[in-house]
Amino acid sequence: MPFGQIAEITGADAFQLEAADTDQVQQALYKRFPALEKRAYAIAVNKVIVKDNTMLSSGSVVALLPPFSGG
Amino acid sequence: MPFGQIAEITGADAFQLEAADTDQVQQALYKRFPALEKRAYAIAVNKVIVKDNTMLSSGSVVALLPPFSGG
Amino acid sequence: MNEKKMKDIFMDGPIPAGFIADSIQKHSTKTNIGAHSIFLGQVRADELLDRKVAAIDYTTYKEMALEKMHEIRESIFAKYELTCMHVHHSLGTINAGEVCLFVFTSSKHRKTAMDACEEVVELIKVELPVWGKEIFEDDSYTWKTNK
Amino acid sequence: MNEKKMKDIFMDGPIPAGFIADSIQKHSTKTNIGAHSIFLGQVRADELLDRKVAAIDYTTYKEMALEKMHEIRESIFAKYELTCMHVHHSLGTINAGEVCLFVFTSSKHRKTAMDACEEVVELIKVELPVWGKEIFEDDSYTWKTNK
Repeated sequence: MPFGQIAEITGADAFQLEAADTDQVQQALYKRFPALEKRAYAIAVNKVIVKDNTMLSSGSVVALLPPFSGG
Repeated sequence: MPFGQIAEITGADAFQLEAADTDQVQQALYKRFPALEKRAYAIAVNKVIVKDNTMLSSGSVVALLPPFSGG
Repeated sequence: MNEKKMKDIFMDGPIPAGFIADSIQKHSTKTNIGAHSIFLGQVRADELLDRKVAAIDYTTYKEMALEKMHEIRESIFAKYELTCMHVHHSLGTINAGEVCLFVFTSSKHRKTAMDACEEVVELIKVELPVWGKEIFEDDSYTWKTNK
Repeated sequence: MNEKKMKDIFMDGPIPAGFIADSIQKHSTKTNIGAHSIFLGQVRADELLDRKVAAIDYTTYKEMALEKMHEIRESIFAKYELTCMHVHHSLGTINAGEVCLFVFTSSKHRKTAMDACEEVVELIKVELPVWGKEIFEDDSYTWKTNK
């Protein structure tokens, strides 16, 4: 699930990917959307931000979050 | 001019006194209202709080201000 | 002291929520504002000596309070980059649950508005010649003291 | 996570002044409250590259934002003796001059309400997955970044 300016690059709301961990998700995305590689964003797995590579299970929801700007 | 709980002791809104300075005002008031002597209050001359004995001129307005409790 | 510049901050009775809403609404034309900070003082039904506070009766030394408030305003505008600042204080009997103080600061940035608001509230409590008499449900009373 | 306890903080469109007034009014029955602190975020018509911001379009990752807000709420109630706390954030297009964030904390004492309000605002800005797209008068745009 991409949000904010990241959603502009990936051009879609949410999509399915086969990946064992978040590193694999990133690699797959960089292949499809090279512009993404230079963008600053955080990764959330099941609504919790992860800093290191994180294992995924079937049904895990991975979100790409550009810097927050609420309020 | 007495205010708040001080006004309860002096029992009046405002009154005239002949006095050369604020010490004389206090002495005159303590004679008339002995209960005043133990009360905590500040003195304002013409709307400005004074800490030390202050000379008065004709028409000076002396106010007795108990601790503030606005807000 | 410019008399024209001295605003009357006092109003008789409690400050209605609709008054606060109008005040907020008026700022929608000031599009350089990014943050508003509002403080409201509400009369608390404190229990003292087994009695409950039913209301506070506020009095002031108005001429001095308005001069003092003018000084506070000038010092706050000198210290903080505010777009505007509004202060309203009730006089007379204010029942428990009613609002008796309304401080409203606006600025481009949140930190400025919040810091200024807090400082104004503290200065009002300490420097304004205003007295609150706490009236209990049985009509006995005590004089409020600010902490 | 108790779903029932998670409040929806989001509303479509700007936060009306009347909504804020209603929220204040509701607290008049809570006579243990002595102080309310309110923060309002207002959309600023900033000038950038000679263009003026006309509106901000807010989007969120709602499921995550509500969980995060629930965590913030719990941490604030653990740290401060608050009577209550309310947060409302706009989604969609909010024009310059309109209110997009409403944070409302109430407590017995002023310092508690003000400190809690300030901390909630800071946490919202840093931790809530919400994005603001600044739309200029000529329909071009830029992504807002929080300072």
